[in-house]
Amino acid sequence: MIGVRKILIREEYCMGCKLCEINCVAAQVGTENLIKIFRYVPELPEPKVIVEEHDYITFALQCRNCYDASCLKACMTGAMHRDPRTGAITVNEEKCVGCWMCVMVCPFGVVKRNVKKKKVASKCDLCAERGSPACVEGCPNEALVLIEVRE
Amino acid sequence: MAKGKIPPEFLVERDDYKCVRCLACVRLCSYGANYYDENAKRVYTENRKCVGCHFCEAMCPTEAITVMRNPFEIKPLAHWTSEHLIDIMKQAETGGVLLTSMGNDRPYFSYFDRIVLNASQVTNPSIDPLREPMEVRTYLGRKQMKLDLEEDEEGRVLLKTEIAPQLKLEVPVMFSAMSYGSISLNAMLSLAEAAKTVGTYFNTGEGGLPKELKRYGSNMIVQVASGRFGVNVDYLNAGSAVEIKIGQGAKPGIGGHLPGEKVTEAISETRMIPVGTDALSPAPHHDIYSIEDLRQLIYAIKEATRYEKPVGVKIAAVHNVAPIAAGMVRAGADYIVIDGIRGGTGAAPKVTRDHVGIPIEFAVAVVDQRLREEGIRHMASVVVAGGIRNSADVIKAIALGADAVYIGTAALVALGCHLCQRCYLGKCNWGIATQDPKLTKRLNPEIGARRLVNLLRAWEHEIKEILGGMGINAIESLRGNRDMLRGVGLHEYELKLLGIKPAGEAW
Amino acid sequence: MRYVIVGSGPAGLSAIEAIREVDGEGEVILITAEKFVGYSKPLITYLLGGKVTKENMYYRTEERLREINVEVRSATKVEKVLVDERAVVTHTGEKVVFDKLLLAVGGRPFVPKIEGLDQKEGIFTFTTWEDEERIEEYVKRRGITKAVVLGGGLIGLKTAEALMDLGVKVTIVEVADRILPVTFDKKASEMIERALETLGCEVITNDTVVEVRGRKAISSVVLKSGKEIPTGLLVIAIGVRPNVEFLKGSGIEVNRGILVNERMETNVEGIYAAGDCAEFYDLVDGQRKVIAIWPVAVAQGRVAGYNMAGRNVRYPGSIPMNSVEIAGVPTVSVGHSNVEGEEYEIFTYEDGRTYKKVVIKDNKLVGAIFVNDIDRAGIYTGLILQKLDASSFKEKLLAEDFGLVYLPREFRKKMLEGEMRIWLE
Amino acid sequence: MPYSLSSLIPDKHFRVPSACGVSGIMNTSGERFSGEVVVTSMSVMRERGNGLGAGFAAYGIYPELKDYYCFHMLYDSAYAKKNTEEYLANHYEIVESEPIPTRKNPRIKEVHILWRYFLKPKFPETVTEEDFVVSTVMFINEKIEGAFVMSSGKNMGVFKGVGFPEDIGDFYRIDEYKGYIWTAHNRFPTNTVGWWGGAHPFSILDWTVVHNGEISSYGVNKRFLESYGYKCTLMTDTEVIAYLVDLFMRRFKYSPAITAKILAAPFWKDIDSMPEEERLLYSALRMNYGGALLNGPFAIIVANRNMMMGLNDRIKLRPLVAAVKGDFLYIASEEAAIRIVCPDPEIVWAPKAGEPVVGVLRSEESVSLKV
Amino acid sequence: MVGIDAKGWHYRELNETIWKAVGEGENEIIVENVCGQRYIGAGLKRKVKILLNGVPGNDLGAFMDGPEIVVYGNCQDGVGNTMNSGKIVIHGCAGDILGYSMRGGQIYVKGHAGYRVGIHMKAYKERYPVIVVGGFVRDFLGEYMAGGLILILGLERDEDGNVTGDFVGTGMHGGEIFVRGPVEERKLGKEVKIFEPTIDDMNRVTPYVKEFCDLFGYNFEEVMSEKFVLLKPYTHRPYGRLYAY
Repeated sequence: MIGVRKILIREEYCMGCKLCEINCVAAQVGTENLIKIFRYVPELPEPKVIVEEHDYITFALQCRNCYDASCLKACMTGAMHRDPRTGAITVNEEKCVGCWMCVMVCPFGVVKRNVKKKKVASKCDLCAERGSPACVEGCPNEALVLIEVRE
Repeated sequence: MAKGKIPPEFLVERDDYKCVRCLACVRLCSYGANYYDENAKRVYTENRKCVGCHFCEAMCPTEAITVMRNPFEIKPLAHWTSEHLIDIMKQAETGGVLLTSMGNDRPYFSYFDRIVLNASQVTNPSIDPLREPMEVRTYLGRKQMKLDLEEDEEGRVLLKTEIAPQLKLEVPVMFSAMSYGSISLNAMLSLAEAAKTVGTYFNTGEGGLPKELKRYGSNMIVQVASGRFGVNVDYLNAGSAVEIKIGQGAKPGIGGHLPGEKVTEAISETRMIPVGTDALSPAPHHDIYSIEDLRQLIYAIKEATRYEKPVGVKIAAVHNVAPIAAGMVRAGADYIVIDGIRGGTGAAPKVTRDHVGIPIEFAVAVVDQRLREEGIRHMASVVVAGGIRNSADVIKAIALGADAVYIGTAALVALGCHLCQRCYLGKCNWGIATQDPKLTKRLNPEIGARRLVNLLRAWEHEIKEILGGMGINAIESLRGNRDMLRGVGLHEYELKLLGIKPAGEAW
Repeated sequence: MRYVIVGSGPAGLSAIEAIREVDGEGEVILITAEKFVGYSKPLITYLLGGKVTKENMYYRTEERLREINVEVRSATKVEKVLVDERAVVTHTGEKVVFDKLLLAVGGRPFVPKIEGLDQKEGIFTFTTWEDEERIEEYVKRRGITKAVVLGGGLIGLKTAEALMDLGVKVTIVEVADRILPVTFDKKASEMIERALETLGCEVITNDTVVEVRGRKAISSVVLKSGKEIPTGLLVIAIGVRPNVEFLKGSGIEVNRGILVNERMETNVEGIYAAGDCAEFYDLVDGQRKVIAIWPVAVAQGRVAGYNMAGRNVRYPGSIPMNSVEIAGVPTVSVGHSNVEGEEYEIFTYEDGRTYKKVVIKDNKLVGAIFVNDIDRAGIYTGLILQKLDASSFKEKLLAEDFGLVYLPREFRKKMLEGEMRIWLE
Repeated sequence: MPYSLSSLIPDKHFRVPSACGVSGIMNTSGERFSGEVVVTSMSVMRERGNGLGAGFAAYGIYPELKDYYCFHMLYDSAYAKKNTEEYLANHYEIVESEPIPTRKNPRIKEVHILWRYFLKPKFPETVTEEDFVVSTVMFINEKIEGAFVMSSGKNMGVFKGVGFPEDIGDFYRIDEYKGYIWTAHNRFPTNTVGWWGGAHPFSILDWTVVHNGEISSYGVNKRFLESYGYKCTLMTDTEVIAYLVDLFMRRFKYSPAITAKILAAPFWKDIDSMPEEERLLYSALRMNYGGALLNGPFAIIVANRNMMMGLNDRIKLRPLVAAVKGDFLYIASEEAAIRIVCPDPEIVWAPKAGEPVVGVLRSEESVSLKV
Repeated sequence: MVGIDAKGWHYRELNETIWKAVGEGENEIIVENVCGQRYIGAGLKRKVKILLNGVPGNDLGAFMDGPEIVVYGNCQDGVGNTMNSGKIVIHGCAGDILGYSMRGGQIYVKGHAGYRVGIHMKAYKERYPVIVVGGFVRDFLGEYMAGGLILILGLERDEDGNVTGDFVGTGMHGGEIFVRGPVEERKLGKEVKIFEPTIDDMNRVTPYVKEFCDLFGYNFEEVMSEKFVLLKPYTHRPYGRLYAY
């Protein structure tokens, strides 16, 4: 039984501003200063959070870090693993060979292909480096909330 | 004659260097004022569409946006201000009554701002409110001139008099009536949850009771207005008190009108009217044309609620407020609400909002005095509403004679409202005065409740600080204690009406 | 309690991890015929192509197994299961007694009868690391420049790609009318074929190798069509069969694979099977099948492991699926996508670069194919596995912004708030 | 009121906060003793006053005339005296009329005509006798310029003025009176010249109050009392205590204990944790009589012919000590004030905040519910 | 040694006499018939012993810096007000605000004490104020306390059987209060919590208990046999969220 940190998605409060996406990008670049990022980083990474939108329903979606995670089962290289520290499922880019099995099985469709450098699977790791997820921190309406779940 | 365009009221300035093209402002403006030009790869604003709600400014992650008043002035005339000219132009164009929202914004003299408070020095100690007990609990409802006691065989003293039902307020501040329809369910949920957390009350307003609020009954006052929307016996019994609304400060003497297009499925359910029909609140209750009719309604409600709930009556502060208030008390009101000229609203004709009624400071002073003179002050609590902005206003209102205050606008501001005064459009970007599901979800009631609780707790602390400074540790020692007030720069007749001395005069 | 796990593939290893989640005490013995333990078989083509280092071949290490107190016996082949004695017999004749046994022995490459196949160098099957070592050594030693891959399935394609990475000119020979005939439809196969061709690979369909020529080593192959293709290397990759011959007469029921129930238990109590050697139901059509893919092996292994250790867990069934990227063209096929018939409602989208297809039966999504745009393919996999009624959103399935937002609110809520347990019940 | 720096206005015209010393001595069996005792008691608390006011209340001093209301009067002028006497004569039978005996004291500047009357009401039909007397007092104090009623009870009287207690005691010849309850006060008013009427005790009927501290809730208490027909004309916070006590103990017949729980109400948190019936009672008292809550620092001694009660505020901002020896109950601001007249009491204690100390006359029926 | 009879004396007279005696090098001064005289020992800086018979007035030992005062009788309010060092021993009870703002020295009270005992007491550098009360105390014990040690032994309980009153340690932000006997959680100010004293904690207390027992003739073992609780502030910022930016 482990305490797993999770991002709770509350579509009833998501206003679709997509600030989570730009905060995610900023977190990946590694600075909080959006203006600098926008001005000086030549090729911005893709956000690891997806805002889905249809009519008034909007919500931001990122890896759910499932307990019984499909991507963990599908990964044949061991690149996809659970970070024992954060409980987040994380990709070891060294090991990933880009077979896209994880992409194929994630029922949330939140594992993406990153083909900018080496082809690797790319997914939210709850901002393991940063400490707390940038999308959650930046959400103006607490439509994303970090919670700890006891499994 | 040629039509002239009315200049935009606001200018939305965008620092293009800071703009990161996240397009949050474009996505979020319900008035469609902001747009993105693909070719220029830049974000622009159609200033004419901006209402000055500052939502985009608040959401912009890089502070690239500044919403400012258009400094443009048709001509710097003291009497014929731009506002007047623009109003005339609008009316010349449309032939309509000018509609507006929120409270009076004419620069009437604020008496609250001309009253100062007392503090202890030497002759008695001030009290530290953080360390020593400091009580602000307030009970609203009918009190007794004399309590009868009896002694049982063991010699214990028991209460013989039956106590009338009371509302227990842990902080003498309640949330004003704001109906479902005029504000969103999330706004109401914020108020309800905050009221519950702090131990005070919110008011359903005249729009009936959404089922989501039923569980807040012990912190809820249900309102009965002329339209009687959603009123049945379950409704009357759903809250802790029933409030009959005769009038409100923003629009004394006139009724309300929720247009049919705003009567959605959910609103229809709570108002108990078919979807799409206009919801009309007549100016008067058509069963109340005189004071004895009010008595009849009060007692009808008391009967229906088995005398278990206080029944209040709310009126707008008008010239004759003191005798009217006395009449209401004699008619059986357990508490009365006086809503001053600065009271807010979801929609009102501008001419009414800005010109009808009297300031609440006078109203509370004369009502309290009149009730005391008639020896009936104990029979009803007095709740004061209309433009209460901070804890100092609360303290001054209570010292002038109120038992508690209602806040509406202040609560909405805590929820995000920037007083753009466009509630009547139903497109509130802050998710407060709207029923559009795209917009209402912007108000997360958890955040809303938290902010309201913060506000009330902050005010509570401040009230306690002031009480402590005055050397008293219970709010009842402030209530009607006009000795604690002094007027600054007020005329003698004003001081007399307020029942206070000028600053500089000792006890 | 003594658990014996035979086979160190994904089924065997995930079973061990599941057992250890429940039972930290019991004795766990892993017996595997392989020399290397804990490596990932699908990576052998990547290893051959030089896309992965030897260190990265392991997705679990022996060290890790020792840490969780597993006794590993590698290069040990189990030759018999003695059901009555509750023991397995290894190739050395040793008997290993068990309380609970898992057969996760995987599959064996299928080699058809071809004239001249025997006793020639340069002919390989390709399913283990040892195969990879042999092929790599052979290619390098002999300086092979041309190769024939027999079989246009997934392994065949990945082998061909790896050989091309080594600079070998490859010809793929597929007996069917197109490559990847099982899981992909014609359109998708065509697109992948075109991608292969851009890499310089020759693809021959509707044909097969009937003769291997050469003296000591292979020098050419002769196709059924009569065409002769000179080659220094033949890799036979036409498929894998469950490795079940050794169970003959053991009393364990075997069809194509070892028959298991939803707890992954065979007809013999306490003996379980999982992975490529096990036969269970297809979640979509309800037929018994061996679905030899990695995620199924892991899931089945886990289910077996939990049940062996006493936690009652059921496996809902599998669907076929495959993901393959050839020449930078990623493709995904899930479920029953290559089907025809009136009972199927099929939507497709094509724009030259991208191809998408969804197959609906009885208002439920049963299959999907994606070529090039595969980014949210997993949502479709999930929908197939969940058997969700798609009537409210089937028209939107191929919309560019299709996502959870179109799913019924309650279902989405459950997904977002709780989690999807689609591999275990 | 205009404020002139050149001549200080007597505090008659202002509500003057003051800090003080109090002392009360009662013989519960009704045995009378000389006022000298209480003067001595006060003498050790000289530091608590500033010579701007002192006074004594004495019970049992007029046994021969105990059936008549005794009015102790202060007059500014013969004219005021004449007006008052005319008014009294209309409503009362004047049994005795005489100057209050005084003794020359160098430190007392006599500014008033001091007079006492023993009166019998010409009984009006509409109100009780006591209410009638109260209205007389209210009338004189409010309406007759230059006249002030110091006390108006039976078999009791208030003697007060501007000076230190020893001097005022000497001036009024306190040592020559004998009473069974004596309360006394030493005043420290601020900012103004004390005036005689502003000294304590305050009295209505036979209620007297001496008070140390300041009633910060005065504005509320005053308006509360007004709704019960009391006119607070004396501009002093102590006045409201006297009237509150009169209201609750005489008119409502509440016991001293209950009255104490109104004037120094328990905290809500304590009320909330009381058993049901008690909680109902105390909530009701607080809800209904919130305007009677005395807020701010205070220690008071209230007396009437049957009892003496000491009480201090809810968080004990002013001191109060009590002691018992035999039939004697002592209450004072300082223990020394008791020890000086009773060196070896049986018990000495400091009453808890808001907890009354009550002595009841044993020989007579008490006026209210028991403690 | 010098003896003074204070009967009928004003405090100025008495204190002048004491100052004079101290100035003349007297080491022990005995005053008889003390009754209400204020400020005895106030501001005295020399190590001198003053024995008082009777009830001294308010502010006994205020600002005192060194002397030892022993009172045979009760004391009124304000004993040891802002005292710097020295020792006050009361063979009786004490009134309110005992040891107000005391910065050093020791006060021992045999009986009970009133409201706001040890209010604003603070330790400073080598100064370490200590108050030991043998009986109970009233409300607001240790209010605003910032340092030092208060020890309430509860050898005598109040009318309801309590050792302390309400609002214990409200505003307390330093120092320690030890109470022998139970303290109800609901009576604590929001800044303090109840802790179980460790052996080290108890070691700090024992010398003062011992001294108390020696002074007033109690059995040390008996006093120590009952459980003590330790009250300490648990946060230095109980009002962290009180102020808006």
